[in-house]
Amino acid sequence: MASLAPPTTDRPLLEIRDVSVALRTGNRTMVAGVSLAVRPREVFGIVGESGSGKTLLTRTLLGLQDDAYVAGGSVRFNGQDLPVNGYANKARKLLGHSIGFVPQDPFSSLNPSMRIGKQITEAIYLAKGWPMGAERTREAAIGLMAEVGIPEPALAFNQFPDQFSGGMRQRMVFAIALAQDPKLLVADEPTTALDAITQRRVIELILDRSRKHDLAVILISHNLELLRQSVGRIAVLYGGQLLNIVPSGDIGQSTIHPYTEALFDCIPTREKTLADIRSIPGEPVGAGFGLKGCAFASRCPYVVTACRTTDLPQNAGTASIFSACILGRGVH
Amino acid sequence: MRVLRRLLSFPKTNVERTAIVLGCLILLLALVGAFLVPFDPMKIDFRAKLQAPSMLHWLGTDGSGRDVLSRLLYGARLTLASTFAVIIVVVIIGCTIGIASAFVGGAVDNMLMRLADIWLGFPPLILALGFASALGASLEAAIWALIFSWWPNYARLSRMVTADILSQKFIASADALGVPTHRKVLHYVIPNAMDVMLIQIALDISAVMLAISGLSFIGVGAQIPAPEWGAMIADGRSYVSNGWWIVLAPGIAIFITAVSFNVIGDMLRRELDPTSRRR
Amino acid sequence: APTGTLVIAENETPENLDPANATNSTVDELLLGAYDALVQFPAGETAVSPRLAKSWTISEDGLTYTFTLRDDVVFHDGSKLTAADVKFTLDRLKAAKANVLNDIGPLSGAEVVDDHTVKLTLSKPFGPFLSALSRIYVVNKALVEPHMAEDNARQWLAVNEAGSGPYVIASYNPTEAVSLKAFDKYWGGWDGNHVAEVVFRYITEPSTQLSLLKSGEVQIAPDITVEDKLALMKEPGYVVDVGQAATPLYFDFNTASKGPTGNPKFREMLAKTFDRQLHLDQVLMGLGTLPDGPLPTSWPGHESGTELAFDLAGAKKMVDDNGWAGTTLTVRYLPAIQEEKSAVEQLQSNLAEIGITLNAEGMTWPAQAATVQKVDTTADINMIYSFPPFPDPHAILNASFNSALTGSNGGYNWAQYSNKEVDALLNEAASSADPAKRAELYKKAQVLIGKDFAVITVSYPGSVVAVSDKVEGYKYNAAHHQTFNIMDIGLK
Amino acid sequence: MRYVGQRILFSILSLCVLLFITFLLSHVVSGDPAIVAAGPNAGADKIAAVRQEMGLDRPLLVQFWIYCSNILHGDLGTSWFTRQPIASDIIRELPPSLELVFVAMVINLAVSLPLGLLTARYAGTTFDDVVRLVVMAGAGLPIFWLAIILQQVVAGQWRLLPTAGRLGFENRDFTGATGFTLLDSLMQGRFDVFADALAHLVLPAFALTLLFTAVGVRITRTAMMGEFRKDYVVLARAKGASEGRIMVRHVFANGATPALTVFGMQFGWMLGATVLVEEIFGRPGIGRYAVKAVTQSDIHAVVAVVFVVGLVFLISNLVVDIALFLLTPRKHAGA
Amino acid sequence: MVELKGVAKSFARRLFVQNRSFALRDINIAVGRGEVVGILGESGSGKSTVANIITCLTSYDGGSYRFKGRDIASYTRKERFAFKSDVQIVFQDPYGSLNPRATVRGSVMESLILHRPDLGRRERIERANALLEEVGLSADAGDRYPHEFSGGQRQRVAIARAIAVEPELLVLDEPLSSLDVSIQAQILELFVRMIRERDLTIVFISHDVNVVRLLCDRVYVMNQGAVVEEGFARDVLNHPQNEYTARLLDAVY
Ligand SMILES: Nc1ncnc2c1ncn2[C@@H]1O[C@H](COP(=O)(O)OP(=O)(O)OP(=O)(O)O)[C@@H](O)[C@H]1O
Ligand SMILES: Nc1ncnc2c1ncn2[C@@H]1O[C@H](COP(=O)(O)OP(=O)(O)OP(=O)(O)O)[C@@H](O)[C@H]1O
Ligand SMILES: [Mg+2]
Ligand SMILES: [Mg+2]
Ligand code: NI
Repeated sequence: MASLAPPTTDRPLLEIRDVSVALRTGNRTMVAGVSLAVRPREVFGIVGESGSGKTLLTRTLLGLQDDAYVAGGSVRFNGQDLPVNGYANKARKLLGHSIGFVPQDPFSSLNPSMRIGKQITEAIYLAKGWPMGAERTREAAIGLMAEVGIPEPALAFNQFPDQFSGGMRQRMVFAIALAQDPKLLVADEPTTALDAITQRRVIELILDRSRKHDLAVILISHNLELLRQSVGRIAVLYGGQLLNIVPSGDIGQSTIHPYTEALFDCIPTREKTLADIRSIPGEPVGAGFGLKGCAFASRCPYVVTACRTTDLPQNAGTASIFSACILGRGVH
Repeated sequence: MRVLRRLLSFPKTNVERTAIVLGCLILLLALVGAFLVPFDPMKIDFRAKLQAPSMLHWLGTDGSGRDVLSRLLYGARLTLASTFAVIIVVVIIGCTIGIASAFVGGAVDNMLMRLADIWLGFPPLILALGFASALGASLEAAIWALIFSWWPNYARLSRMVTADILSQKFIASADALGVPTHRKVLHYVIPNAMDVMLIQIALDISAVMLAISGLSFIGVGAQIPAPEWGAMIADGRSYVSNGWWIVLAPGIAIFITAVSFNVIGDMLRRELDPTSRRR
Repeated sequence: APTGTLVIAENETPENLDPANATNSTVDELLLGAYDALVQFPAGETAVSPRLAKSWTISEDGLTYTFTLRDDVVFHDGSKLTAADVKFTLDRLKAAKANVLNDIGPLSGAEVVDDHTVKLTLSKPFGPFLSALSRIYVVNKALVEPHMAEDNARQWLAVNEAGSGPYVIASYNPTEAVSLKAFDKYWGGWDGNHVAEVVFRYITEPSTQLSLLKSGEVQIAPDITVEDKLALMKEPGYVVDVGQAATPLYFDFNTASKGPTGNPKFREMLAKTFDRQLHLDQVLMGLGTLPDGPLPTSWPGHESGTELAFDLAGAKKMVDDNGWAGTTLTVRYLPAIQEEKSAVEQLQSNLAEIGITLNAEGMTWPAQAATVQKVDTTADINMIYSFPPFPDPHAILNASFNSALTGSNGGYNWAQYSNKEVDALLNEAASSADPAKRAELYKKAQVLIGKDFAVITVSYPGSVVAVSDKVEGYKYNAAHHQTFNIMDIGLK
Repeated sequence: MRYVGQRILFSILSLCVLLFITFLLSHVVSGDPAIVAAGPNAGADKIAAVRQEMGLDRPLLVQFWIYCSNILHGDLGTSWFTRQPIASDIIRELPPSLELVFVAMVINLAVSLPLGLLTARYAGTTFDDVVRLVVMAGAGLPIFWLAIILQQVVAGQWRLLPTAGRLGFENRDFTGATGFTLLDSLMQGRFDVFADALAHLVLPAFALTLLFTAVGVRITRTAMMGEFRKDYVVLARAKGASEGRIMVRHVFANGATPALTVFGMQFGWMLGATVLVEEIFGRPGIGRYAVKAVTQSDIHAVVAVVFVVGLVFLISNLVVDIALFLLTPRKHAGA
Repeated sequence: MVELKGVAKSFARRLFVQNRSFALRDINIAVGRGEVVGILGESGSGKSTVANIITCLTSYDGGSYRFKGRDIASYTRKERFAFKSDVQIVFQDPYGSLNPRATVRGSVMESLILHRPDLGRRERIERANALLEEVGLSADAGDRYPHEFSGGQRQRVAIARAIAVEPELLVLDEPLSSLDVSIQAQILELFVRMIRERDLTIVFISHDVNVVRLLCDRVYVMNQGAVVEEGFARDVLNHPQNEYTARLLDAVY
């Protein structure tokens, strides 16, 4: 059980207000003014092209990135302020109990020289100490492994990571992230390195777990179609800016932020024909681009001068639906 | 011009800037130092022996009355020239073997690299010692001895770099076009391997220099009256109690040179090494 | 009874303990304590006196020497030393072609007369025969004979000792230290002040030797630099002993060479290029005597004025007249010996001034010795110290200039010098017993050698040894140069 | 287990190459060993006899065969100067050197590993910069020069440590079963001797190791930096593991593996570098023996030293590799 | 135009290990002139190996490969060289597929230097500029080095380089998969235009079912080194016969 205060159903589980992230070397602001709220049990997506700052934002928020820091804004988890900055051990301990994290690359996210079982029991021990004794911890770990779908978990317990395929390893990482029985799971592109069939299985595993254990999930991906079919709401990051928060059902249906719309038009799906594919001209802007105004302005078909001069609107009230377009929703 | 501008953009810290200035200064002294010497570095004058540093002899005189500063300056050329002689020959031999090995591949490659591995294993100083004993004691023998024990470094490195380059897709693209081997070597492999080689060379300058002076110190390298720095230390070691400057000066000269080239090598590594660069 | 420990620093490590190698001083200094010879040169004396042999008689024709041995001598294993041991010793050295026999002349055999009488015979009369016997150390036949095999016990004797001397070699670590302990049944007895243990520590660095001497870890340091010795002279607590050594240092020109040094005129030029006075004053710091020809000036038979004086201008003129400028020569020397190195540097510097390049090759003794075994591998110039095993002109002149003992014949004549007249003079002198006649012959020989410009006599350095003032009884022994009279030394 | 087999096979292969190189050294490149071996005063007949005795008149391949079989029987030839079997000379000289290298290695590891780990963790900070500078300076100091200076200053001027030798005067008679003074003194419970031996080892070991330690820190740092970039560090942080725990339990084990391979090689290189310090500090040992053998053209002894040092190198690498393999079994199978 | 019959390929694992791993077994693939043929399969299924065999970058162990009706094995050295101007390939990784030490124009001109020795320097430069423009890069981009370009731009250069020799067959080995989503669409549009404007036969390799569906006439599905299903794209992708194909299609978002 989490060590923080008991959840109140309608209060957001994670609430980020006006957070900006800067690099320690050079003090460059990479991600600016992000505000959003994730409710308990919600499956929440973050989409963005490569370099848009997804990893940087989430890792820094969780205190896992040592070369970046939260330059402004506040983070509340379960109603309490999180001491996010630095990798102060205290803050990390607090986080470790309630938030699970799955890194991007399953091939390097397990310690290659430590047995799988040891890595999972370490997580249990770090969350709970040894109140249950070595034997019980071992059983708990094997239980977890079974739960994430590892065949013959007792055998795998004593093996090393490189004896397993990418999909299996990603499951082990899940077992570790879930070992602490978190309220929130942050998964950073957990399936990008996996092939299609395995990818689907892993995503389904996450959704299943979320349903059964009241787990809130932040699922990060650059695959908009995947998120559209899997999550409830999607936050769209571009050039280090939060441009849009949108219910997945709206994508392709009602009017949304021009970037989200353009992004959706780029990707081939089952239903689309060649005529439906429209590329976005120009090159994507990376995080920390350092210009004023909207990051998408240079490629946006609806752009007006004000886009380049006005500061982006903020999602000040952490509303559940949000568009940072100064022209407002429904421009066309 | 472009290359120079690029080079000048490398140094990031004062340490690096100092190292570059010192490195250039040392190279310059090696080139022209012999003309600047205030005294004849070889002229014996026992009446003036073991004089402490003074206005006349800035670094004092040695046990045979020769001006230490003059010998140091004169020795810079000798020391650096032997170092570069070793490095140039070793680079040529090593890279030829390494690149050929990577291109040929298969069993030959395997065997050559095993040989290099094993060869590398032998402590270079001992191997050089064995070699020098076979050739007789002289600076040339020491140079050959070091070449003999040093080539596998470059064979292995160039083989690794070449193999790495050959495994990249732009080589497959070249293959798809039917680019002939010699063109591949000249236009694809060598330009791309240059950076890594340069880094290694910069770092090896100090290592080779230390090895040469070590051999001279033992007595199988430079012979009297040659003012090779290691030999100067060997020469002065019996006077440490009443002529400390004789040992101190060449030691510091080696130290400064070695450190300068080490720093430069490290800087080059940071700036040029593809593996340490972000895409 | 002997007490205390004497520690002596030594810069060169010994090859082995074999008495066959007693020509080498690093070996000799150990054997001197562990073995006895028939006769001896005590430190400070220039005449032989009895040791194992109580007395001896020499036949009229000078071909037979009969020795009467002491009857109270025991080897370190307790067994008695007899005439059979003496015969065995000589037979073994002959079989092993030992270096020590080079100086002993035409020895043809030994014969046991009775337990305490031994007869040695020569094929030709040999004046300094008795003197030469002082380096023949008598080994214990019973111990050595089982190890003779095909190598004449060389391997066994290299690390084992079979002597009867005052000290027993207690431990032998030739790269670290060798320790000798007093032998309580020594026939000479232990009256007076003697040390119970002598340790030779092998310390290559002169500066380290100095440190150890100053910290009291060693009591005798022979190899520190001249400058340090001069400084110690003024310091309380140390005695710097300057022994009247008779060890000439030569530049040997390769007289048999097909190169420039084969030309006597060229050698004449070279002979003018070394400033001995400067060397004595500035390198030896005055601790030595100025050479005047290849023989020590005080020895009988010395002839003065046989070598040319330093005259660089004259040499320069000869170079110019003959177009020798640009010639390149090689000199081989022992860099471990400071004065050799300085002399080479001085010669290099002088020759450079008159347009001749002199390359130097530093070597160790055995390696350098190996190069002179053929004329064509002999360098143009070799530096060599002549360590006469006994104070007789023969020991220097014959060894250095007799054509039978050229380097290529296995001797110390590294000039590869061959002059029939000189050979005849030397041989005649060797087989004569009349001192006056011998002196005359040696003088003639020196004149001839001087005219051939075979060598430059560089110096007669004194034997300068720094000793702690706790040591008493140290005395330089001219017959055993670079060794220590450990049996006479005591600690205060 | 196949890995171990391969590793041993490779070592045997290396041994053959080693034998071949040393053989070439002794017989082809060198001059006539018989002349040297025959000694200074030998005549032509003696040289011929020595040549026959040494087998130098036989065809080269036969000589190589004789050479190999001799070595495999532990016969490294006879030194023509000490007149002793070289094998026994080396057995006597090896322990002091190994002892020196061992202490140097301990210093090396004790400095390199923690410093490498910490500078990798705090890369880019002032601490890192300072350590890097110091390390860079260390890598530029000639070993022999450092040895002289240390001896003069620390032992000579300050009298903090002994100047030279292996043991103090009062312990000169100490002997032991193994030849390793440190080990023997402990076995005999002679702690005073142990302390004495250690005091004599400090300066030479420090002089010997500084350059290698500098390299060691750099290599460890690079290896550790690579590990810190990997995602398992992020995962461990997400578990709530403390920075210390991450360094010690996770990063260290992974980063030390490649670094240790280098340290295995350094052991052999250091043994070679003893030629630069042993003589200065008047210690017995293989390095001093080698220098002496070289200057005396005792070709067989030189070759034997090259062989033995090469052998020690092979063995130390083999041991390190197999130990690493046994400690981290899966890593090699996967690679 | 391309006819692979029963082609097999295996890789030896390591020096001491004898057993070989099969990358391909009994592959039959035929590509007609002017067709756009897709090869679909998961990672490690052998797609790239097929591409390399078609472009003669690797050898094969069994079966036969006929190009324009003639067996490749019977080619002389000269013909083999000429073949290289008929078949070109674009790789997945835009970062590794250009020589970092050559200017972008240099890379494009390399093919002209080798295969069109009749052209002068001037003409080559002009042609290279024209090609760069055709793939959507400005002419002055030619003087720059690959590291100054983004992934999408590099992929354009790679395409320009491949079509410079005017090949008849172009093999595209996952040309989109390492690009940003918005750039993927740009490159896809470039392909569509090329197919329309040039007389090209294309083998398009991808693991993205949706892209193959859009672009290809016919499709081969590969799994573990074997072709498990083939046919017209709309048939196979709408009504898969093979169980594996069905599973793969199900998993796609
Ligand atoms: N430690 C760092 N130092 C410098 N720049 C960094 C650092 N970490 C990230 N960046 C930069 O920040 C930007 C955002 O990177 P981030 O990894 O968050 O992107 P992402 O959205 O996760 O992309 P991807 O889909 O490739 O994972 C990139 O341009 C990256 O180069
Ligand atoms: N050079 C090689 N040496 C050994 N095995 C290889 C080599 N190249 C490919 N393989 C093996 O052959 C099989 C097929 O590889 P291939 O690259 O053709 O697959 P792919 O379908 O292109 O996969 P991807 O989608 O990852 O590019 C794989 O199992 C791979 O491990
Ligand atoms: Mg990311
Ligand atoms: Mg592929
Ligand atoms: Ni031999």
